[in-house]
Amino acid sequence: MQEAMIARAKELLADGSVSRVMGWKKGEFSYDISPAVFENADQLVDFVYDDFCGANVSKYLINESKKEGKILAFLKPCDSYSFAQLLKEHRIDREKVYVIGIPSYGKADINKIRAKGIDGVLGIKSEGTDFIVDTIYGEEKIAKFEAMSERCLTCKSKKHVDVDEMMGEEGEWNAESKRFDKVAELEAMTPDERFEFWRGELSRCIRCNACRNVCPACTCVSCVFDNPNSDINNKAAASSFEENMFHIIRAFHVAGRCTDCGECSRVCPQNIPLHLLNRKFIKDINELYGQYQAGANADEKYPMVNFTFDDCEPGIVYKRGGNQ
Amino acid sequence: MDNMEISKEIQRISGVNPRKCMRCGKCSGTCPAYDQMEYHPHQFVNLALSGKIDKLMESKSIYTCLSCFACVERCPRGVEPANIIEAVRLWKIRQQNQNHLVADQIPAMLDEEIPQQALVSAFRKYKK
Amino acid sequence: MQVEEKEFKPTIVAFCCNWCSYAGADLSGTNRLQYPANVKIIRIPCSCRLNPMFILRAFQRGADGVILCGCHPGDCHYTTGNYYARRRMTLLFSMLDFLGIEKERTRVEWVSAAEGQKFAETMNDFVATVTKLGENHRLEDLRCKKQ
Amino acid sequence: MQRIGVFVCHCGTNIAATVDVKKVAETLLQEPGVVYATDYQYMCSEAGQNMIKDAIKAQNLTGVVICSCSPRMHEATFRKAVAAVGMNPYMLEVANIREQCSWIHKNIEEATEKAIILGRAAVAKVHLNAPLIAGQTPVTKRALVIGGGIAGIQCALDIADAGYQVDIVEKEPTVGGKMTKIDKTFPTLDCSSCILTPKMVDVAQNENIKIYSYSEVESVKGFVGNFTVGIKRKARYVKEDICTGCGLCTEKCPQKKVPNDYNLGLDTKRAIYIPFAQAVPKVATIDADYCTMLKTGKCGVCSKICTAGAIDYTQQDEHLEEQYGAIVVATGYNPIKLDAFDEFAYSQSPDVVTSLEFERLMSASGPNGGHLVRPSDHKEPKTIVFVQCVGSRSTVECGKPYCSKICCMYTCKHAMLCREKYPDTEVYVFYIDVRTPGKNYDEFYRRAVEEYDVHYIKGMVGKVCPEGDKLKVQASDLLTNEQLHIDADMVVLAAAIEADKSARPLATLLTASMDTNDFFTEAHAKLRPVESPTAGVFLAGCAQGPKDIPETVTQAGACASKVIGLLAKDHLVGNPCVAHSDEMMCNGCSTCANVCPYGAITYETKDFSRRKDGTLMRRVASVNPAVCQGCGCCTVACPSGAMDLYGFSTKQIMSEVDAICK
Amino acid sequence: MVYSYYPGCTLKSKAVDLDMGARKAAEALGITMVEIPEWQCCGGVYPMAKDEVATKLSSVRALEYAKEQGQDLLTLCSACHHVLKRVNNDMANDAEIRDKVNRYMALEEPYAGETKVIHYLEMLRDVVGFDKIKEAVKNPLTDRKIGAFYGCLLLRPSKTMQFDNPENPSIIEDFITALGATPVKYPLRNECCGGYITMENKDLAKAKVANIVNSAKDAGCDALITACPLCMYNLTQNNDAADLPVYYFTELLCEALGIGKED
Repeated sequence: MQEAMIARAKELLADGSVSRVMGWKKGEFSYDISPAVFENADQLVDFVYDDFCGANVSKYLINESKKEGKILAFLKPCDSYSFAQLLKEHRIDREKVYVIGIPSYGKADINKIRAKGIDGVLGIKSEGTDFIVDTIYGEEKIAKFEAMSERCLTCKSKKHVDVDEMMGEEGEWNAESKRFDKVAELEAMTPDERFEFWRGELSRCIRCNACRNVCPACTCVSCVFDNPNSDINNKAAASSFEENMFHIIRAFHVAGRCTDCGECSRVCPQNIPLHLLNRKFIKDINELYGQYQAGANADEKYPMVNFTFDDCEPGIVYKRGGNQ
Repeated sequence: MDNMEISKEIQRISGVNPRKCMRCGKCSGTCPAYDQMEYHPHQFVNLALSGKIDKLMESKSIYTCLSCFACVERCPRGVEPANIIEAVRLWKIRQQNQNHLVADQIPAMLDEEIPQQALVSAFRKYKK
Repeated sequence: MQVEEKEFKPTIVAFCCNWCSYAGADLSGTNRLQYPANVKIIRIPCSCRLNPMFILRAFQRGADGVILCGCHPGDCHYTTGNYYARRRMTLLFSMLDFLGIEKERTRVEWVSAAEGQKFAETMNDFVATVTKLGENHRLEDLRCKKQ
Repeated sequence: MQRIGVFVCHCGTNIAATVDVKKVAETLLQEPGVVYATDYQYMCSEAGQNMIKDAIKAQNLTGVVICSCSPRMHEATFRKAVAAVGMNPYMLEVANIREQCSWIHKNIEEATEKAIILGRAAVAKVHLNAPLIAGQTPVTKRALVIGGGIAGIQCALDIADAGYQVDIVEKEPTVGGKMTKIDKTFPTLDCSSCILTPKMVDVAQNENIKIYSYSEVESVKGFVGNFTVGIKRKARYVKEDICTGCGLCTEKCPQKKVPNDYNLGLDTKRAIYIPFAQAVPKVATIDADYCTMLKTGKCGVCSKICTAGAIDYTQQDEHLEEQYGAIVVATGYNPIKLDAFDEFAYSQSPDVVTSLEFERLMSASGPNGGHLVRPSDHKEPKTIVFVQCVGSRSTVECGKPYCSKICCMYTCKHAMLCREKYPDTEVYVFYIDVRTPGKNYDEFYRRAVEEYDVHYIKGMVGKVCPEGDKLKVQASDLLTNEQLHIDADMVVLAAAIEADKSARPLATLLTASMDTNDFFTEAHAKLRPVESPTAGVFLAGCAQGPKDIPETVTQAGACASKVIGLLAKDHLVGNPCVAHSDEMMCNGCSTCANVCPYGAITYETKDFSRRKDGTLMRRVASVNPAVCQGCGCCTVACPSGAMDLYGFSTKQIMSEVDAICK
Repeated sequence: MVYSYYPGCTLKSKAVDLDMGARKAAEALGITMVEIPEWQCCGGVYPMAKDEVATKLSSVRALEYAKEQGQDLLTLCSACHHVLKRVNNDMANDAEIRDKVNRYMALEEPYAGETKVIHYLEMLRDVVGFDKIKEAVKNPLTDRKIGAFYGCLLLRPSKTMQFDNPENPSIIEDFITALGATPVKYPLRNECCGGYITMENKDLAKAKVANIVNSAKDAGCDALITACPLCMYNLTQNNDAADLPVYYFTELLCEALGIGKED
């Protein structure tokens, strides 16, 4: 796959239809992969695409599409939803991006691999239902369902939106996805149990802002938490407002716009399952206001800027879900 | 218990707030037993309010109400005069030796066809 | 030994839209309908001006309950403001509940300019509900480690 | 740092009796930035206002906090006062310590503490206030009157007289409203048509007035001074400008079985009709529900005989948009349906009628030419029973809790007219109370009793039973304490009146508020009785509550004067508390524009290349302050917080929250 | 459709005709009536007082039984219907009465008015349908002019009873029409016959009956039908002239459906 992608990129660079390529390259370690822009064919030697390439590249296209010339972007299905949502918010100039859809069958989670006692990872490849991990100690085999990241196990869609061309096979929307199971499980708890759960998670937050920086919905020119007029821009630690409310406000700000790509949880150095907050909003929106998938439809008004005359009253919260 | 206290009790038992009455007299305009009554439905409501229950309790009118609920149905203020009358009747017969009907009287009242419903009802309404 | 228990008086912030609910609150004053002094009203132009941040801020600064009052759906002075407020508050309250924070501490009530009675009743009821819940710790504790 | 002055009002004893005003002033003086604090008997009085003005000058104040009654009461007064000495009026905030403090609390300690906190919140807000200057918008010098009854007619005539253009939108084919159906008017017994018809003619002939009959308001956009109203002109299948009103078609139409709503269904009309002789505009209308041509495509009689060629079976509803500066709501009333009052046998006997039907039976233009006969057998009734308060003053489901106000007087009129025209008729009126407040009203009622020998009976009818050709009326007489049984020939029910059904959806279009009975609420029950709380929308007639003709005409005139007052202005000073976007922070994501009900937000792509981060062109929002009404919806929708609202900024509200929760 | 059926005392003795006719007709119409075992007398009058609890218990037992069966409760006698329906309404809407009764009854699961109380006539109208009955009629009662006597208990208070328009009802007239007869509307058909007072004050009862009977005769009724044993007694025994036959509505129903008394 990787070679085919590089070949296609070279073609497009050569015929002048694009002037840059958006992809991934290795960092210090093989699993430490980050999005990268390749300015010419020569730089493509660093281009990688393997089972560690989970990063969502759509956010980078905001700035890239403001530059001269057209950029080629390889988008996984989940990236393409983010991309489409950003288009809807007028953040990306569609004319400046050539999109190639690439399939994704589930990316590996390095933490899960390590948890299995596999260290010294040099590379990864896919073989049927297993990942073959190349390590300094030799090859290790691990079942995909044990090593795949959580978000991929509950993947909502293997189908792209808005691509110029496809490489590989186009997938389907997965109506069977169990992505709301964990949210439902929490909803079924008592408030005390939920509180303890979230206290256990959120108390670990170090406010590194990684979730915000990676999130393709958090693309504000200047974040409200950095806005001196918002009165909540203080960076001081401990019990200040920003500290306590950051995740609630952030989830609220992306509500209805979050495509559920799961990047927030992937990058969290404290492994806080932040995506559950977003999924709670998505689940509520689906249940209260009808099914909605951010990015799926360019013309549909998103739920927070929409209403019906007979929407439920906020009092519904007292009645539905959750034990007393 | 003085009259005003009894009046409050009557309001409690009946669940009726006689202050809601605007004295239109529709209950009395509607009552099928009106001519046989000394006190009429609207007066029940007013007397219950002003605390003059003793007058009502001594009157035969409380046994004349047919419980047909026409006054309840048609009252524009939702006052339910029939409930007041029932409450006054209960207040009376709940006292000692105040039963309006005793078993000994019954045989004389019977005829071949009378349904037992009539007996049961009469006991329920007029006897402790 | 006698322990003096100080009666818990919750701090309640009521956001009222200028056109209906603030006028409704005025009307309950004009009619001398009592409700507890712990309720403090902040006037906003429309229920849709209520940023969820204001509610969180109030909680963080020590409020025990926050209530939003606006025009009845369909009667918004700005036509549609309360419809948006309704969605926003529904989702926010649901999220607070999801985090294990007592959902009874937040409420939305539609109060028209003619409903002075309803305003007073709502406030009495809300104060009673929040008083029963006691002090509001959870939101503050959410980021603190378990003792 | 602001220099803030705090002024605490006693409001006589209204505040001072429950709030320790001295303590409030003293405590607030300790707040940062507060350099002056005082209290006074009546801050809104001239002396009180002078006190504020003097302090601003003497203390070089930059901001003012008034602790007094509701800002809805006197905020404008105080703003004007500070503006008089050169302070920006938006540097003032009012802490509501009367309606929301002293009047609702009894404990002095608690009330004082709350007053201090409310004052502190106001001080905190003033610290963040900035001078605001209101923009101006031009006024469209034309008024719209919705409803062409006597209220709408009078209001339109008065506005037109002042030289402004007025359009009347009337849903019926003719203006005139309920008054056209009334025979005589109390307490003078003038003929209703005789006093109304000239006014209808005036309306038709006035150059400044345009009548949209058989039309409805479909949409309302904009705001005071600048409304855009969508009007639907229903197809009447007759070209209005060509029809001469000769009426030939209404005589020749073969479809004769159409219930005549002008006579409340007491007789029939043709499928093409002119409601009555004096109709304005005098133009025929085809009732599409009955017209054979429109239903089956076969007939065409009216078209054949119309020499003017006015008939047009292909006519469609027409939709137009007009601009107005002010809107008058005069949608009127209707008697309630009496289905739920079958104890009076309304649905069981044609001889049980409503008062409005009785009006038609008595009227010379009615189904019997003014000869009063029973609808069932066309015999003259010899005994008539009038029942008052049918559905009025009723708290049960089917009734209305209010007094319909006009029934006592018109029943009195009916009773009197019956006795006068048919002296051998016995007339009974059952009443709960007889309410006659009005000039010459009680005298009128007494005449009915004393001179016309109408039997007024304090009591209520319990049941009406049609039996044979009689109506058996069972009723109470509370004064003689007996139950009456009257064999009547007719029973007339004074049905409660309710707001017209078109009023509720119209209120939604206008965003004007209504009470629980669907009457429009006024901006202030006593002091602004003809204005609705929505600026630029005014109220006339029964749309606001039950009232009789003199009162309606009075209100319509008052309403007109308010409209003229508005239209006389060239510009309206807008509300400066509008949204504004910080373009340095704006993402251009369109979220704000999606929720703006006024379309006040537009986007432009601006060059930001001087910034170092390399971003060049960015799409950013800008708010049109003349169109923005300041709801603030966009400020919450905006994720970056670029959008904020003058006068109610995020920081200001947060500071109030902080002050209250401290 | 299967119902829990509450006959009531009188239907077991003086009003056997009302009961038997109903059972046979139901069978013919495909309705199953299962008599509630060990039902107790409803008391004949609805206890209006807010503090009366004991007098409501027998009704609640029947209602509770129907709830357990998961069936609607079918009644026939107007008085029983009135009492059961109103007690059920109290159990649903009056928290104080509900609490007291439930504490007294100590049921496994508290009863809160879940059972639907339906009168035989309502069942005919809403479940079977009068048009179906019309189809099932074998001996149409052609040329018979029949008046409906509603009385009080089925109709009032309409807020609770929800039976028909209380001032101008039509259900029994529609029923008569379905049987092929001609319904005659007369004004006093929803007037009180004085039934409850019949032991106490014969004169009043007779006066009320005379009014009703005269009203019906004037309107041209050949006969009256009723659903109430007390009305039946009163209209027949207290009508000195004895000039107007009165039937239970189920008797006519059987006749029209071709069900004989001996069947």
